[in-house]
Amino acid sequence: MSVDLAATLVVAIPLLSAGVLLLLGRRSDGFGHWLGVAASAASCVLSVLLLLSLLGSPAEDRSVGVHLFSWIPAGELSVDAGFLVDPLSVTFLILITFVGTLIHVYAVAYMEHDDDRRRFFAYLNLFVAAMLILVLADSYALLFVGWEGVGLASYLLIGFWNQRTDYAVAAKKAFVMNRVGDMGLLIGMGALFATVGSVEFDEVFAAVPGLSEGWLTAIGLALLLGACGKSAQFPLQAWLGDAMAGPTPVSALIHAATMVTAGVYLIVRSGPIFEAAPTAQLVVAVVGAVTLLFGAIVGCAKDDIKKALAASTMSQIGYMMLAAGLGPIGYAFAIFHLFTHGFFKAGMFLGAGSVMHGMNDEVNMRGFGGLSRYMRVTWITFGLGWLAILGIPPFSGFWSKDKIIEAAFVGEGWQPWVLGGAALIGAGITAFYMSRLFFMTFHGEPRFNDGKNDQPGPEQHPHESPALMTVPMIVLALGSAALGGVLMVGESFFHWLEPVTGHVEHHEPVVPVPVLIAATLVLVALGVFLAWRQYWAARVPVTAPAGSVLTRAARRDLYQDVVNEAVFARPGTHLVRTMTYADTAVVDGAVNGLGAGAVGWGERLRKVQNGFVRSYGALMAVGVVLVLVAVLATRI
Amino acid sequence: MFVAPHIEWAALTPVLILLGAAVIGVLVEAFVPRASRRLVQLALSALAVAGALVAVTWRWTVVQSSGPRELVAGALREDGPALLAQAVLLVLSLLALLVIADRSRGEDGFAPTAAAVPGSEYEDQARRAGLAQTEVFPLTMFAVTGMLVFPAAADLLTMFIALEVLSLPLYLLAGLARYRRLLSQEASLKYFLLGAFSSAFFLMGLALLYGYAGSVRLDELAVAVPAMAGMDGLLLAGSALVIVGLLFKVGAVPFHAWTPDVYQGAPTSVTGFMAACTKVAAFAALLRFVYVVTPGLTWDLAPFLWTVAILTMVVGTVLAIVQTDMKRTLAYSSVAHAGFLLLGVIALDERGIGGVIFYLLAYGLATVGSFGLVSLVRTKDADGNVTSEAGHLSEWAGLGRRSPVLAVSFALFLLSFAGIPLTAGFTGKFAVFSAAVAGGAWPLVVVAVLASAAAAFFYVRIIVLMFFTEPPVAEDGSSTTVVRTEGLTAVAVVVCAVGTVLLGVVPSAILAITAQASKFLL
Amino acid sequence: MTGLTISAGEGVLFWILAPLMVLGALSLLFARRTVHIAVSIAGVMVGLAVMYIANEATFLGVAQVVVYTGAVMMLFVFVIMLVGVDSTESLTETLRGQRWLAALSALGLAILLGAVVTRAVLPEPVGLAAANADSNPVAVARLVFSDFVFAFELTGALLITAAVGALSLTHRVRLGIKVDQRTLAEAKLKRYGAGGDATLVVNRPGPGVYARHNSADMPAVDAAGNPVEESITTVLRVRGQERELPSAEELADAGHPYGSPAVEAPTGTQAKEIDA
Amino acid sequence: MSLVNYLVLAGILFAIGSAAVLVRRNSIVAFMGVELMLNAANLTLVTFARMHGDLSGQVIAFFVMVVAAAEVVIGLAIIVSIFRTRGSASLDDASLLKS
Repeated sequence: MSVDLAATLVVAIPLLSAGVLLLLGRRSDGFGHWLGVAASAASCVLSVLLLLSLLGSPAEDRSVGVHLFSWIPAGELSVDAGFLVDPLSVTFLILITFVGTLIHVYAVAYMEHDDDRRRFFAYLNLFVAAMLILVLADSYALLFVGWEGVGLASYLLIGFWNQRTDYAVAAKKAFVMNRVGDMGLLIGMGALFATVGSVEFDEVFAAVPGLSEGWLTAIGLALLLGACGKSAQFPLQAWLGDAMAGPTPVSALIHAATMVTAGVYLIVRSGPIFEAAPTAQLVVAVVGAVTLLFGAIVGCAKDDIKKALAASTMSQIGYMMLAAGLGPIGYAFAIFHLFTHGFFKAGMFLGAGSVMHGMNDEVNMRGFGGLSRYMRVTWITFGLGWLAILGIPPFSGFWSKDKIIEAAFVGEGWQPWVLGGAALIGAGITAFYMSRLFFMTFHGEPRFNDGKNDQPGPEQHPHESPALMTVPMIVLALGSAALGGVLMVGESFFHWLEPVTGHVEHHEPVVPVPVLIAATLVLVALGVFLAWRQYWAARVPVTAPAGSVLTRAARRDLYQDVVNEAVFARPGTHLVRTMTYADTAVVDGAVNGLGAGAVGWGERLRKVQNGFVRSYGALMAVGVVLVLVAVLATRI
Repeated sequence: MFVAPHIEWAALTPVLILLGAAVIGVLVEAFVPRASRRLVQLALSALAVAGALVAVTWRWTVVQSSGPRELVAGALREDGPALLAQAVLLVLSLLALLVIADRSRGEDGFAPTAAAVPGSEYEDQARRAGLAQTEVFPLTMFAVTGMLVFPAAADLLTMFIALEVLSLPLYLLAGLARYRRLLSQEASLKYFLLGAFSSAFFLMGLALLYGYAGSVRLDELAVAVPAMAGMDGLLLAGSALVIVGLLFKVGAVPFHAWTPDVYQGAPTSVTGFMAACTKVAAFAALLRFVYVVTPGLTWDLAPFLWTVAILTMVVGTVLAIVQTDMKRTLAYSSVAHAGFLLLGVIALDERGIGGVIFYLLAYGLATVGSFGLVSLVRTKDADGNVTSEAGHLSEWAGLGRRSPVLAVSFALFLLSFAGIPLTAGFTGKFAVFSAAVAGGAWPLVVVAVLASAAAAFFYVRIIVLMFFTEPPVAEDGSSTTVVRTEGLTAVAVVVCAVGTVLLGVVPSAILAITAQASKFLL
Repeated sequence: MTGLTISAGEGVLFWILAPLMVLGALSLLFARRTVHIAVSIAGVMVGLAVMYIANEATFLGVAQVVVYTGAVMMLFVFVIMLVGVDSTESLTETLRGQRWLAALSALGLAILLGAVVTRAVLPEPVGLAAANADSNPVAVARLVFSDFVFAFELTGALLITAAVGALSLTHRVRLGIKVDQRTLAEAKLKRYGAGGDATLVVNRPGPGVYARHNSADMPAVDAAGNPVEESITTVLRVRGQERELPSAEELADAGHPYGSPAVEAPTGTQAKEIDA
Repeated sequence: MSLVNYLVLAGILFAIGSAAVLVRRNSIVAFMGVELMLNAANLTLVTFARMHGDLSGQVIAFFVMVVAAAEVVIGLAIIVSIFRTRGSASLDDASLLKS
């Protein structure tokens, strides 16, 4: 099968499937979900074929352009629709279709009791198709199509359970924030049009050397704004937490493994622009560093298991951004971390879904505890993901995150110390909050009414999920455990990406590598220890309604908590509070302010439209006089 | 001595067909029995518009081979932009005509007889007797005739008369809504008074230009523009006033104030017709005037046109955000779109012409389609009587679950308005904005991109409302319902939806045609 | 090219007409009664017609009188009659700032238009002597039917639209059977026969009949001394122009029995007996 | 005496007509203001026709009369139908449509 056909089909199949499911409507309720799975699986098979065909050709030929059709022929500024099949896009293809297919399978069981399961699969297929267009596009214009497509699909999926108003609000918030980012992308495209006269990757990159640094910086910052919106990076991060309102498979696929990484993809893909614009590149790295700390700190404060995971995603993407902002030396690491993260974070989200499945959709971790007894498979698979994200050797995360920390310490002046320091500290905090999450959920005493203890609330019967759900979790867990190590054999993954990211000489960090690894592991161990002391060894207080009576023992616990809080948590709490405040007051405030400003102006302008035709006439007449004055100003 | 003018009958066929249909339509009112009038009128009008479309296509091929020329002693021009605008106009008119003719639950959207005092016993009798104001059809045909002449008018007098020919029937049609008669009549009065006011300005501009050049023919004006020293005040004031008259028709700020009120009060099907088709005609005429007469005046007119374009985009968008009525929201959105379209006019770049016409087609399809759908969503009172349209946005809540097909197509049109890729709206914006960039108007493009990003907000709000919000529970037991149509509106909506998607995904064929048309005959 | 000499007579004519016309036009802004305005504007139209003729546009001058003064302004007056001939309009402004805006824009327009024409270096007037060689109407007709023939035909569409529009807004089709005098009479008798009131059979009273109240706006008085509202035409009632009947006590106190307003009027009428 | 005097007069009449639309509540009077504006434009046309020695200005003025006549018919019909509904021809009473 030719590359052209395969690349076309890989997008067309899920798209068609989505169309069929939406058009057939209720008639396809019986088989719709399996059609969705099959479409995704077919795409996956085709992606593997593409991968094999690229592997089979010499490294310098591993970039194939696929011309589809002439899309908008507008004179010199014409845009063609075409795909670019190269190692970078194929890497994404594999990630999207493979993880996507697993999540489809999982969703068959997860959404079983939903009347609209077919529609859910239609949207999932739509999302997969849009995401594939995004990564396969050979121009910013077509990328933008996919970009908007994933936005739309994500929006439909976040709001899928639209019976609840807050979910709909969350969906809208996500859309509006994404829209702000999209504006950046649009402006970047406009600037490219104005300067290069094209938005196709190869033409743009070929023209980069001829552009002034000012333009390139502007374009780079505009693209970064787009990336921030899509990837929930500071300062456009607020929507991701709210987006957890959607069904869990959605969170796993869109808000952990694929869509949110599109920003990283954009930055890496636009590498030539950023390399020629060091300022923009530095901003990317700083944004990444800020977000990784921000996300990690927020993660410490969340009791909602999915929101905690969302904060963690934000933080991990911060790592990728940081890497992407380091220039060629970081691109491959960014993509590597993106790839492994896609596996372990998706696995953990599925695990969270499994927990919710067994716990009547409870998401508050303070109502969990000791679940490892009830759901073995979930516990083990989640545990593997936990080890991976902590960066414990030899699990996947170790290989990818460690590389980023090392790369962050490369450079001169203040940069390596600040960026590297952020990455290092981030690793410690990550260990703390992920362990907190893990321990609160699976270890310690059950804090729900299991029929034996005296916890309030309805009786819960935690149970393991069906095989359709556990099998994808197991596969992803295997990936979490081994993928990083396998791909690191002979640094094969980096060589594979070399045609896109370029070959980079090894740079020595300002701190020796073994010291860095040791420091990282020590920080991680410290984080795990603190979490253990607080959330496993000690009893986790259930945030019960105010005025609940605490036992003596609990009071002692509380006392410990106070100490803990005074020593460790209080500064942290303040930081968290500040962050939360910044999040709600500043960012939300800015977004709302913009909206309110528009509304305020609208209200004022509206007074002109008072219903009196004479006022309209006056508006026109004054307008005419002003027009005449303006036109004749120079003549009279 | 008197020399009889040469009349190019062949080239006039589109106009003649429509004019003939309109006149025959008036005779039908007189001679055909009431029972079969509607059917005869509908068939006559639809055939006429379709026939005119065929004729325009034929003329297009002729012009392609033998080149553009002037008709009837220079009253009209037959050239690419004119024929293209006419073709777009006729396509949209045909679709709008289907919506106008449609009857849901046995009623069309018009008062049984306009002469009845609203709420009177006579009106009740007329309703029971099943009267229908079938004059709507010939009036529509007259309006389409005027619109057809407007883009081709080669002198300002023909333009002025065409303006009136298209406006007078619209003033009347705006007052014929079946429900909320009071609002409808008010819309009619406002539209008429402001329309007459603006045409007075247009006429004064015409007179000043005549004083400047001694002629009102656009080509002679264009020749005279650089020549006359000492009289450029007349030229500038005249051009500005003529442009103001045209800007009124397209609904540009500050000459837009009639738009929301008239769009809201007029029968919805007529709103769709005039929103889509008047814009095509007026923009085509504006393009001709600006591109033919004023290129030499760019420097003097630019501040005026730029300010108007920015105001139009910003005011349209901002006010659309605070609306609570569906038709008003769409009206302000149409104001904003007029602003975007002005970019293509200001661009003074050859691609601007094709871009604007493409945009008009994209916008028109979404407009006719969305107003067609608006006419189907009605209020139902506690007793189950279906009455007027559900105007308030809140009444649209939860429509996605009860009428998914309607809601999805409406969402599609909204996405096209918002300019989301793979819809016609995106391609149109792309074409117009890139022409504006090429014409050096990039600051305007920045404003336009910002405005369209903000505009997405209220389009999305409606989508959220339809799909993600529970339908409201009214205290008086009223609710929202979707009425069944005879099928004509459904046909129109489907065509609009398919067109919107096709123009977004594979626009190249149409873009190639619009690109060919980007040249005015001087 | 022959130049144009403008006669002194034309100057005198202009300076007499122009102030009058401006004055007439100003009635649009300041006169209270609609009819006065309409008549003033008709005067302005006539003034314009004279100016057209002075400007060598004989045909147009005549057409102006026929079309504007004869048709358009009469249509206006007709509609004014329809909606209330003596209704006056309060000139207090209710919209804040509207006057200022109006004054500003009107002054602006006048100044700008004036400046444009006075500052322009206009060409030497040519005059129409050559163009009007075969008389003005003939020359105009040639142009109308040659260069402007398309516009001419197009105005046909305009006139048809106007006719259709006016008809559909105002013409009512008769629904149901035609009611003539005979059917009315028969229906009345039928109701009477079915036990109705005798007053059903006779005609309703006309409006006030006597002395100073013998106008259409004063209701008739029934046998019990109460006003009969239906005796006044609907038009007056809709406009709220009917007059209130003074109460019986008031009239009696003033020595004004019903129907005889003045003391010196003949007495001993039926009304007095009723009073007694 | 110069032809410009006619033009200035036309400008003044035009401005007065426009002011009438803005200040008069009676729709009939406002409409008369519009008519006056059209007539002012006609006077301009006729004057320019004489200045240029070209009759087309007069012809245009003639067409404007025809257009104005048609417009008057439509306008007055609309005003009458509104009057029949509301019993008032005031423009300010017609202000239900607003935001």
